[in-house]
Amino acid sequence: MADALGIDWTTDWIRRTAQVVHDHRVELVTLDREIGDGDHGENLDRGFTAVLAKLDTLADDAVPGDALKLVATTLISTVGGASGPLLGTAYLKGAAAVGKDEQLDGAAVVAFLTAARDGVVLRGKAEPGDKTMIDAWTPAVDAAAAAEAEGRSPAEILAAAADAAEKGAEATEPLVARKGRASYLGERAIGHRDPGAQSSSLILRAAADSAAGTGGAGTGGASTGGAA
Amino acid sequence: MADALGIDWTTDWIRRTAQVVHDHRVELVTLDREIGDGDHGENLDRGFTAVLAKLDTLADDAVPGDALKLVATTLISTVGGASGPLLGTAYLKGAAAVGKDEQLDGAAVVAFLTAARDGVVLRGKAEPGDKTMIDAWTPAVDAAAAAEAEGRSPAEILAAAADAAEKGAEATEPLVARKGRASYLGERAIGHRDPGAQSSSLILRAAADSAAGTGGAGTGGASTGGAA
Amino acid sequence: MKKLINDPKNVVDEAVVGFEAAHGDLVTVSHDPIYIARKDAPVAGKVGLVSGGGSGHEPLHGGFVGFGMLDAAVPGPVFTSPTPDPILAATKAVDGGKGVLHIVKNYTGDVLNFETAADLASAEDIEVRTVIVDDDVAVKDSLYTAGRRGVAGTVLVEKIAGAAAERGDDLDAVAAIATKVNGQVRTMGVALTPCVVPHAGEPSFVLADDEIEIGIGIHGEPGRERIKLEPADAIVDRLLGPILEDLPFASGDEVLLLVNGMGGTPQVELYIVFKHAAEVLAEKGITVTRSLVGNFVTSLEMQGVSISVLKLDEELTGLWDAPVQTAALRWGR
Amino acid sequence: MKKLINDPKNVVDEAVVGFEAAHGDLVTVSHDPIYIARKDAPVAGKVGLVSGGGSGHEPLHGGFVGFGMLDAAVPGPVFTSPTPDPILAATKAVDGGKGVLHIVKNYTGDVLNFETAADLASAEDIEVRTVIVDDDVAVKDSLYTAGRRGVAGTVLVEKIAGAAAERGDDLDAVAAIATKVNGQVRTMGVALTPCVVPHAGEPSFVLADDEIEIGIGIHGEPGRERIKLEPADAIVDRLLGPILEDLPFASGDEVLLLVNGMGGTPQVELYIVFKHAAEVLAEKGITVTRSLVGNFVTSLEMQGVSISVLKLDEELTGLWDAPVQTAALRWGR
Ligand SMILES: Nc1ncnc2c1ncn2[C@@H]1O[C@H](COP(=O)(O)OP(=O)(O)O)[C@@H](O)[C@H]1O
Ligand SMILES: Nc1ncnc2c1ncn2[C@@H]1O[C@H](COP(=O)(O)OP(=O)(O)O)[C@@H](O)[C@H]1O
Ligand SMILES: [Mg+2]
Ligand SMILES: [Mg+2]
Ligand SMILES: [Mg+2]
Ligand SMILES: [Mg+2]
Repeated sequence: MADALGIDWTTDWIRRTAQVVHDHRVELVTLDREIGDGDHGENLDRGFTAVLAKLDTLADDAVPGDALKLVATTLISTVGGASGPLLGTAYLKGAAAVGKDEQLDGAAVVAFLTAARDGVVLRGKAEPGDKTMIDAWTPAVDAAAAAEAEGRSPAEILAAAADAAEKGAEATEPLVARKGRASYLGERAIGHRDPGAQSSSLILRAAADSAAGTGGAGTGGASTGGAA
Repeated sequence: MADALGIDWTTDWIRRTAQVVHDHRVELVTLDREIGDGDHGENLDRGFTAVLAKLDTLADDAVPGDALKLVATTLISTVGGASGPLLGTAYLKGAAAVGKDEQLDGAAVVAFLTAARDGVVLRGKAEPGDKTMIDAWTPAVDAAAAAEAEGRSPAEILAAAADAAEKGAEATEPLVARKGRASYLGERAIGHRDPGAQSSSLILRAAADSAAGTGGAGTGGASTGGAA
Repeated sequence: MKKLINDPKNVVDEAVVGFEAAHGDLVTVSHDPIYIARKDAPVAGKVGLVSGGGSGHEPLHGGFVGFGMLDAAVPGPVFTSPTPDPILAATKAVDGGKGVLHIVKNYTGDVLNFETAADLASAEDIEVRTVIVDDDVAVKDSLYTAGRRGVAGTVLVEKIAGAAAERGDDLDAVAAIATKVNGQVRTMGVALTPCVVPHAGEPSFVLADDEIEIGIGIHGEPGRERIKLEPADAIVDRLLGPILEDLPFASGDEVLLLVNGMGGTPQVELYIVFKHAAEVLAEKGITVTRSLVGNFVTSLEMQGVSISVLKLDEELTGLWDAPVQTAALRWGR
Repeated sequence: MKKLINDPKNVVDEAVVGFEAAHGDLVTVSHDPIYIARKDAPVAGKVGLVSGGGSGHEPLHGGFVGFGMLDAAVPGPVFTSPTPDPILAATKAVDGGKGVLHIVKNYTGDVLNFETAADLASAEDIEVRTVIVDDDVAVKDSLYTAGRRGVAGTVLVEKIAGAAAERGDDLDAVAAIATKVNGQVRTMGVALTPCVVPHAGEPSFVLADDEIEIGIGIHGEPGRERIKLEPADAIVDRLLGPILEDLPFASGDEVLLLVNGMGGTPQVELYIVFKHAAEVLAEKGITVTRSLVGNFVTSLEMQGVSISVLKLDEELTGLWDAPVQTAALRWGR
């Protein structure tokens, strides 16, 4: 399975995410100031900076699930706020879904995204349309599943997910929030994009970009094995 | 002594002062905000409003000294701040200087002004040039004494005092303050007029205006007697 | 942004060092992870009380650590919930063998992080109960919101539950008292000016020169309505109305009245508010038997106030009066 | 101007009614003339302590009335000294036959009005001593100024002299203790933002967005210099330098460190200031053995802080630790 995603993709995704979150720190803070408490960019920047610092603690034979679990525990222990446990749980459940696989094929990518989304729902109990990060994750999962059903590559699946997440984040703008701090705003949340949906869409775009760059022909030292 | 000033002049002066202080409340507050604590207009307005309210407690046979003493005790008990005890003492000592005189001639007016000024110095220990109300009172006393020496009428003496007080207040602008709150400003007080000097000049102008209106030909029921 | 800080990133770390230097007689401070514990923690045989949440609400919670109140406080970054790690560490540090009560303000972040910490503590065989404080009547408690927020009533929950723990109540009993206080206290606040989160550097929200926000949350979240500035008495009426209707409070009730400054409000204003609130309660036949006025649950430099009314009974009054010795609340010792 | 008030003219009257409603267990309030007296005043056989001054500095002075501290506080209009009448009335109300100490901050208005009241009290055969507090090192104490101002050190004078009176010291001894405290405490403050006097309706002074005023007085009077905003540690250095030089404090000294908020300063910032101040003192071999952090002598909603250092000895430390029971300072009972 030449186009499966291995540990290189995972670590590249993590590094890319850290960079993207850092670059969009002010944007996310601004979005959160509009309908929340103005710390979302700061929270994620702190979290992914911590993840980066721990990346070299990964064993040489680490698989994607190991790296994703590292992200999970690090986010949980450094981000705080609502997004820390929620995103942390997403990575935790996602990591569990891909288990010890060394290479993630399309089905594994969809399983990862689905488990991640379900983790957020489990902890946060938000439904689609509540104006939360779920509104990025759910369309992403759906689009990924559709792409996988069409036999697309993992990189294409992630690109489809990222496209859908972006639209989903955008689509939070006209909504009234029913979870998180923005729910206190009532009608006044209308016209503002949910910061968590926006950051999730950035994270998924980073995943797709990393796949486009590092996925494909089994590049990188770690992508040697690979089941299914 | 046809042009001496009686109780009518005194009560008119008091009423006029209350009006003038009220009209200049904001101006005095502003001056005090620039180099003090922004309450001088408020303080004097409160004080003279209280004096007005007590004016009818004056006995029918009250003499100028009685009315001036009423101003003194009322200012002391209602103004607070620095200006309350200082101006209160001015009226108190001034009232003592004119004693039970029913009509104040030129010499009595000068005695009043001198005692008033001395009262302020006694309490506040300021010297001319310290950028305080003394800088209005001292030139006023000097000008009054000079006018009296030239044989001017009480109304003319007060007009001379008011003119000098106005100039004195204006002349506080380039000074560094050495007493009161403005002394904390050092060089930064330069360019601002002292609020207490300004209010004293307004009070003395009111005295002159009242004398011009009510002094002269022994008008008014109370101006019947009159020594010297 | 004008603040007496060195670096926005170090605000909490440095403040905690200062707190330790100032109150070393009352507390011990752990710096990594950050929590503030009662000097004599763990107190053997006593239920431990842990609270926490984002910083910027001082004296909440660190100022309430000590005899008769909290055993530990876990300050997160400004306006951001702490993560599970320090909550777990604090929970372990104050467990005296009788279990630990988590007192958590109802914000998604706080609830989720304390939840994770409680799971981890349970895994280490520490019994944990959690009481969620949600006293803010400004927010409708419906399926369509994250539920009512925990605001100034928290200090009353912490004081009274702390007294119950101090007298020897077991974990269930302390949790029951905390739940009871939360059930009997109602709060609503108003903001006159916004606050500035250090790392954001700009006001959390914008109010025109003549606007105020009725029903503000303690992070500057908006509430019921934005209106033109009114006289203090009218504002008090707007805050007390929903409070009194909600429980509902009734003639004959004895209450504790808390007038809480948001951080930047001059104290004279708090007493002007207290005056009218007490008058309104008196008119309704409600007697203020205990009162508290000051900055207890703040929002940085925000100007504004919240009013809390707690329905008292003999037990709650006795627990309120019990000795307390913390940096911000102290009597009886 | 955004304030929780009804009418600028009634600010003090209404606040005092609220204060009475909130603290009726500790104080009795006279409304005409206005003063706040200890509930059990006059305490027979005890020297009475009276302080006062313009309002807007709360909790000073009303918040310090009670057991072990002041017998009465006389609040004037905002930032304006009270007149002699209420000072005289308060003095008479708390005279327990052992005379009364007037504690007066060194402002011309306060000094003159207390002076007149003391004269009138003497005329009524009450023995009065006056101690002028002038702890502010920002102002040069020379013939060319009204002298140093009385600022946050006042709360230390009131607490320690109050304890001396409570233990039974006579008038001369209480006055001597108060004078000693004033002689051993030095203070300097900084303002980040101005305050707005209610009846003025506009800021007392103007600071640019990046400017601070070093050496500010408690009515917003300017101090030594206006500079660009600096990190907290640098500001603390600027405040502590003149304080430590002035007494001078020396290695081996034991001190009380007071970090006082000006009214609108978030508490985290006060602790950041405390941290560095304590560090600087430690470097110089000066040991902080007692500390106080919070809003004690404020300037309405001004953001800023003052640092006070009081040189302690065994007697002062003991008097500081003695029980006190007031609205704003309480321990030991
Ligand atoms: N119950 C929930 N379920 C899913 N997402 C949520 C929930 N509550 C909040 N969020 C997400 O968290 C984001 C806010 O995260 P962040 O600002 O980091 O935390 P906090 O609100 O504690 O400050 C929101 O924009 C929203 O997307
Ligand atoms: N020692 C003094 N001697 C004479 N006048 C003084 C003295 N101190 C202050 N003043 C006058 O008092 C004025 C301020 O009065 P006011 O604002 O009412 O009192 P406060 O300064 O207490 O607020 C000053 O402008 C000055 O003219
Ligand atoms: Mg947020
Ligand atoms: Mg003034
Ligand atoms: Mg947050
Ligand atoms: Mg004044």
